[in-house]
Amino acid sequence: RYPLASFGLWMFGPALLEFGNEEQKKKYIPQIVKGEIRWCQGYSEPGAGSDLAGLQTKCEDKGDHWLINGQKVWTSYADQADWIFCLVRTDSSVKHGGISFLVFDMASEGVETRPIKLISGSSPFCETFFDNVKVPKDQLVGELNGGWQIAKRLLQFERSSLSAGGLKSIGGSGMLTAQDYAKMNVGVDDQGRVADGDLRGRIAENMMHDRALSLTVRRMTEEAQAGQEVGHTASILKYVAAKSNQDRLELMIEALGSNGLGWAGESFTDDGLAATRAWLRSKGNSIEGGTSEVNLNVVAKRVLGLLEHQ
Amino acid sequence: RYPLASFGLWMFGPALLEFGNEEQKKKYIPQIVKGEIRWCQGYSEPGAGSDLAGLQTKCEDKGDHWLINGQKVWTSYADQADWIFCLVRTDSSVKHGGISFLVFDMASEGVETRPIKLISGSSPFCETFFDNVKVPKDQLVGELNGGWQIAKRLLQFERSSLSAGGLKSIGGSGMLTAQDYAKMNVGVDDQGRVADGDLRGRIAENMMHDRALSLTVRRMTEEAQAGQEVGHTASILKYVAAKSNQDRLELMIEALGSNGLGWAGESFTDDGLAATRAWLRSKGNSIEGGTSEVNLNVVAKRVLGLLEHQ
Amino acid sequence: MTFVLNDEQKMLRDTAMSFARDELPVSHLRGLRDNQANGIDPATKDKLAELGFFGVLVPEAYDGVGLGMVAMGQIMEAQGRTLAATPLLSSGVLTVSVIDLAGSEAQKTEWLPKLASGEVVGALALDENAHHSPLNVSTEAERNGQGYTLNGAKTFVLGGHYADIFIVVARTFGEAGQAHGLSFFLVPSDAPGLTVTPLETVDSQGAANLTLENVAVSEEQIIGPVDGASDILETVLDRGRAALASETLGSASAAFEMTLEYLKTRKQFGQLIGSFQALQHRAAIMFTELELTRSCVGHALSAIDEQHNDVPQLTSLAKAMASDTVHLVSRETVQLHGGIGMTDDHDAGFYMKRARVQEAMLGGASFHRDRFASLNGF
Amino acid sequence: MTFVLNDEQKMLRDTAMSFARDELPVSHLRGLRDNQANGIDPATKDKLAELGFFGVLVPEAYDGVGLGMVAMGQIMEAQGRTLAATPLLSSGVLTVSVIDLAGSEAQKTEWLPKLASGEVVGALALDENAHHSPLNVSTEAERNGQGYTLNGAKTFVLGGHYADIFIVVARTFGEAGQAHGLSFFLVPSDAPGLTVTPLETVDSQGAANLTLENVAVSEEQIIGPVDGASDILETVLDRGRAALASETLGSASAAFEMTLEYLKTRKQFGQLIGSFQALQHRAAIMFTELELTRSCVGHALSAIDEQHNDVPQLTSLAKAMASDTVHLVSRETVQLHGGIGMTDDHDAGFYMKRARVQEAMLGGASFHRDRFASLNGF
Repeated sequence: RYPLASFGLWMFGPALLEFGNEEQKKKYIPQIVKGEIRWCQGYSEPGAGSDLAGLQTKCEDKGDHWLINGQKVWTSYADQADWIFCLVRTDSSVKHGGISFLVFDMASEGVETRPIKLISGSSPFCETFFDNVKVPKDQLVGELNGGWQIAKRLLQFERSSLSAGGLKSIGGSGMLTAQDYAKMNVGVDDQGRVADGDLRGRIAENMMHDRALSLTVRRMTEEAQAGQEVGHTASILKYVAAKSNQDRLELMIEALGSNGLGWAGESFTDDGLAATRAWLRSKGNSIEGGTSEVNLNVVAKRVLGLLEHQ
Repeated sequence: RYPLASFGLWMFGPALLEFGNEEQKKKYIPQIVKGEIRWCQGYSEPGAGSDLAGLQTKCEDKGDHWLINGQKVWTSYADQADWIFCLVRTDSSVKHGGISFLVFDMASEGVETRPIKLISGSSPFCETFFDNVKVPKDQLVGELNGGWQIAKRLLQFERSSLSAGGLKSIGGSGMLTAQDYAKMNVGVDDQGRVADGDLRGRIAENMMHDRALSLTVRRMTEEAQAGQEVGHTASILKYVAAKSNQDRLELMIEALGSNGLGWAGESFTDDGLAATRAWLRSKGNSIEGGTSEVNLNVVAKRVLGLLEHQ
Repeated sequence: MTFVLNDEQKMLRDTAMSFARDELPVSHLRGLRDNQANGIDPATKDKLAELGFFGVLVPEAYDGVGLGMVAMGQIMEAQGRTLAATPLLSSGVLTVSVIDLAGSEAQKTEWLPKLASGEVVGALALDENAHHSPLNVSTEAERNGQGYTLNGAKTFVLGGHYADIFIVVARTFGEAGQAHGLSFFLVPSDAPGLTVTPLETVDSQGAANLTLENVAVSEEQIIGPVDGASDILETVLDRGRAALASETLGSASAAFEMTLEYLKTRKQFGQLIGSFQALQHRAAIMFTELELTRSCVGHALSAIDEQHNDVPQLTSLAKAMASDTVHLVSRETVQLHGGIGMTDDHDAGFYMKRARVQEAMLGGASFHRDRFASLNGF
Repeated sequence: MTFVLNDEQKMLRDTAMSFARDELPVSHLRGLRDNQANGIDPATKDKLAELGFFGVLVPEAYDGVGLGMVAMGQIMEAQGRTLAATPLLSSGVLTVSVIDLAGSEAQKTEWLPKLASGEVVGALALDENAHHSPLNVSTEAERNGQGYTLNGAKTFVLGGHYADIFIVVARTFGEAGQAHGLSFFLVPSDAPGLTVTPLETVDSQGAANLTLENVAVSEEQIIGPVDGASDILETVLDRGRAALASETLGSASAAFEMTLEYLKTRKQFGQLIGSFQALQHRAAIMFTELELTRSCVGHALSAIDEQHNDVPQLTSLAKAMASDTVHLVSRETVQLHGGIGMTDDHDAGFYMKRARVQEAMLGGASFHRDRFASLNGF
C-alpha cells in the first residue's frame, strides 16, 4: 500500500516536533517514521482558498470531546488516508486567533470523503465532510486557538516542495516537446527551422524562460551555500514555474494541432493524449499551493516593500 | 498667427454656453467664434495628474479681486496664449467641492510660463506659474466651489477628441510602416515574407489590433446612428488607441534597426529620425488625457460594475 | 450598415439565443458527454432543422431561407455561448456552401433541400495533417472508366462522425501544396471503401478520421470544375472561418460573463475578489479584447454577404482575433475561478476544452497572422 | 561556483559600482549631451584606465589583469546602472578579444598593453546593415602587391566615434552570407581612405559610420588567419553580447529601482500609487524578469570563463532575456512615472533611449531567439 509518506514525514512530522506535547510526539512520531499511518491534511474549504484563515469548520468543546462539523476540500488522498491533521475554528469572534489544529482518525463516525474529478480527469483530491465527528480532547496539537501558527509553518513546507522540478514532473518530463511536435506537424524549412516562424519564436521564448528558471534555482542554491540571503529570489519561483509550465504545455498543444485535441481512443497517440491531460492539469499550477495572485502580492509587499492602501 | 482654435472653440466655448452667465457669454463667445483670443487651459498640477481634483493652486477672495498663487503643468501653448481658463482651489476643507473655475488674461502680472521639453524634443506644453495674480471678481465662471462640474464636462470633450485617429496622427501617418522597414532592413524570403518570422508575426498582430480598433470606431458610429447605446464600447477606445500606437512605433523602431536609433544628423534619413521622435512621443499616449490605468479602472467600475473594496 | 442587424437578423438572433439558453445550456453538453454520445444529438439536430437554421445559407429556390452569413453568424454565436454540439458549421455552412457555390443545377436540386431540412447532414473532408493547410492534399482521385477512384485519408473532420455525406477534397492533378489540381467529390458515408472512425475529442463534441480505399465515385459526384476547386474552397473556408469566429466569440463572451459574475460574488479576505484592482484590470482587458473581436467578426460576416474583395483578409483578422481572445479568456476563466474552476463539476473546463478546438480548426491565430501578413504584402 | 563572485571579482564590482554612482551618474551623461560631446569623455576614459578596467580581459603578460568575463560583467553592469558613456565594450571587450584570440605574438605585444592602459581605444567594425548579421559582410579586401586594399562601408560602429584603431571585418573570399572568407584587419583611424562619420544617436552615447575607399593595409595588419575569421568572430561577439547583457541588466535594474522608489513616494487619490494592486503586480512581474535575467547573465559570463561548449546558446539566452527585460522595464518606467517621466528633465527617457540601443546592438531578442532555436535544433 502506498505510504503517502509526504504528508506525514515531510510536513506533519516536523510540525509535530515543534508544536506537539511529549505524549503526542511519543504516540505519533514512531508511526510517522515507519510510515504505518497514512496522513492527509484538512486545510482548504469551499469558502477559504487563498484566504485560508477564513475557514469555518466548526469545532465545539463538548467537555470530554471536541465536536467537528464542516467541510474540507482539496484533501489529497483523503479517501485512502488513516488520519487527518486538520485546521478547525474554535472561536468565530476573531479570524486568525480562532483557529486550532487537531488530528483525528478518518475512520471516526461522521467522516465522509468524495473524490474530486478535475478537468483533466481523476485526481488524488477529495472533498471531506465532517458531520458531528467526535474527537478526543488530547488530540489538539499546540494551544487552543493557536493553530494558525502551525498552519503557516506547514504552508512553508508545502510551498518549498512545489519547486520548479516538482511542477515540471506533473507535466510528465520525458514526453516529446513542443519543438518536436512543431517539427513533425508544421514541418521545417531548408535550414531545419520550424516553418511557422511565429510559433517557433514563441516556443524559443518559453524555452528561454524555462532555462532561466532552472538557472535561477541553481543560482539560489549556490548563493545559499555561500551564506547569502536568497529569500527574495525564492519568492518568484512558484509563480515563474507555474507560468512557464503552463505556457510550455499550451505551446505543445498548439504544436500538436488536432493530434492534441483528443480525450481518449486509439485514433490518438498515447503521447498526444498524455499531453492533453497534462495541459489541462497544468492549469492548477497557478492555483494550488498559493495562487499566482497571492505570489505576486507577496513579492510586492514583502520583497519590494510596497504598502497596502492606508 | 495660429489661432489655437481648439481650446476655445471646441472646449471652453461649449462649457461657457452651459455654465457662464449672460454677461460672460456676451463678452467671450464672439471672441471665441472669431478666433481673436487664443485660449489655454490650466488643469493639471505637479501633484495632481490622474487625481486632478487634488489640485492646490490657491485662489483667495480679496474682496474686490481674486488672488491666485500656484502652478499648473501640461498647459498646452501657454506661452502663446492670450487667456487661460483655469481650475483653482477656493476651499481646502473639501476636495471636489472646493474647486472653482476662473478665466483670466495671461498678460496679468505674476503669470509666467516655461516650455516643457519632452523626451522626444520640444513640445507645445508649458509649466505655468502664478505669483500673486489678481483676477477681477466677475471672471469666475459658474458657482463658487462649483468648478468641478465644469471640469468634468471639459474632460469629456477632451477625451472624445483623443480618438483613434487623433493619436495616430501624432505618430505621423503617411510615414513608412514597420512592415516596410522590416522588408527593407531584414529582407524577405522567396515568397516575399519578412525573413524574421518572429518579428513578422508581431507586426501582423499589431496591424490586426489596429484594424480591429478602426472597425470598432466604425461599429460605434453605426450603432450610435441606429440609436443604440455605445458608451460601453467607447470606454475602451482611448486605452486601445494608445497601446496600439505605442506597439506600432516600437515595432517600427525594431524593424528600423540602427536606422531608428538616431537623434539628428545627416547620416540618418528624415523618415528614420521622424520615426524615432514619434516613437518617444507616443509614450505619452497612455498618460495624457487620462492614463491607461485610469481608463481600465473606469471600464472595470462603470462598465463591468466591479466595486471598490468595501 | 455593416454592424447593425436588420429586423430579420435580429429576430433570428433572438430565436437562436433563447434556444441555446433554454434548450442547449452547457449542462446539455455535459449530459451528452456523460452518456458517451460523443456530441451526437439527433433530437437537437431536429429542433435546429425545425427552426430553419440549416437552411440559412440555402437559397429560397432550394427550400432554404437565403439569409446569408450575418444571419448565420448570430446563430453560431448563440451556439458558442452554451457550447452547443451541433453539425451546423460542417453541414449548414461548409457543405451547403460547396454545393451552392460549385454544384450543378441538378446537384443543388438534389442536395440543398435535404441539407436545408436537416434530412441529410454533410461534412467537408479536407485536412490530412494535424494543422489546417488547405492545399496540402494528397488524397488521390484517379480517373477510371466510369469516374474516379479515391484513395487517401482525412483527419479530424468536423462533423465527420455525424455526416451522411462528405464533400471530399481530392487531388485530380499535381502534388500536395499546389493550388491547381484539387476537386470536390460528394461521397455518401456508406460508400464502399470509406471508413469513418469517430474521434473522442477533448471538447466532447466529436469529429472523425476518414480513410478512403478505392472508393469509386461517378462523374455525377464531382462538384464543380475538375482540378479547379481551390478558389471555391477558399471562399467556402472563409465562410467557415467567419462562422467559427462567431461561435468562438460567443463562447468567449459567455465565459467572460460567467467569470465576471464570479468576481462579483466570490469573497476572500472579506472582500469581493472583483474589488481587487489587479483583477479589475485583467477583466477590463478581457472586455476590451472581446469588443475588438466583436467588431472584426461582425465586419467579416457582412463583408462576405456584400462580397467585398478583402474577405480573405477580414476573415483571417476575425479568426485570429477570436482565437487569441478565447485563448486569453479561457485561461483567465479557470484562473479567476480558482480551485473550483479546476473541477469537472464546473463549466470553466468545458469552455477551455472547446476553446482549443475552436482555435485550431480552420487555421489557428498563427496561421491567420501568416495569411494576413502575406495578404498585406509582407 | 558559477554565480557567486570570488573576492577579486567582488572587490572589482564594489569599485565599479562606487565609481559609477559617484562619478558617472545619469546627470553626467546629461551634461555630455547638453555640451554636444556625443558621448566622448576623455577624462572618464582616463579614470577607467587608471582603475584598470580596460585591462580586465588582457592577460597579465601584456600588462593587463586577466580577470575574465565574470569580472568584466560586473563593471559593465555598474556602468549600465548609470548609463555611463565609455568605450569599454568596444575597446576593452571586442577589440581586446580579437587581438588576444587571433593576434600574433608581435601584434599582442604591440597592441594589448596600449589597449589595457587606455592609451589606444579600439572598435570592431563589422555590421553593414541596419540589423546585426555577422556573416553579412560585403566590405572587400583585395589582394595587392604589398598587402590588401579595403573598400566598403560599416554602419553604427559601437565606439567608432571614439576609436584610434579599428578591427575591420572584411571579405577576402566569397560572398555576403558565407562564413568562409572573412578576415580581420587592423586599421588606424587616420588611415588614408578611411572616413569616420560620427553619429548623433538617440542615447547620446554616439557611434560612427565608416567608409573605406581604397584603404591600403599591409600583411602585418591582418589579425589571425586569412579567410578564417568567422569562428573567432563568433567567440568575440559572444563575449560582447554577454558584456552588453550585463550592461543592460544594470540599466534595467536601476530603472526599476528608480520606479519602485517613485511608487513609494508619489501619491494620487490620497494613496501612495505603489499601494494600488494592479501596479504592485506589475512591479512584481518586473522584479521577476530581472531575477531571471540576472541568472542568465551570470551563467553566460562564467560559462565563457570556463569555456563551456554551450556558450553560444547561453549568450543568446542572456542577450534575449536582457533585451526583453529592459524593454519591459523601460516602458513601465516612463508609464509609472506618468507625465514627469515624459519630460526631458527626468532620467526615465534616458533609460528608454539607451535601452533600444542595448536591445539592437549585437543582435536583438528576435535575432537571439532565432539563434537559440537553431542551436536547439528547431
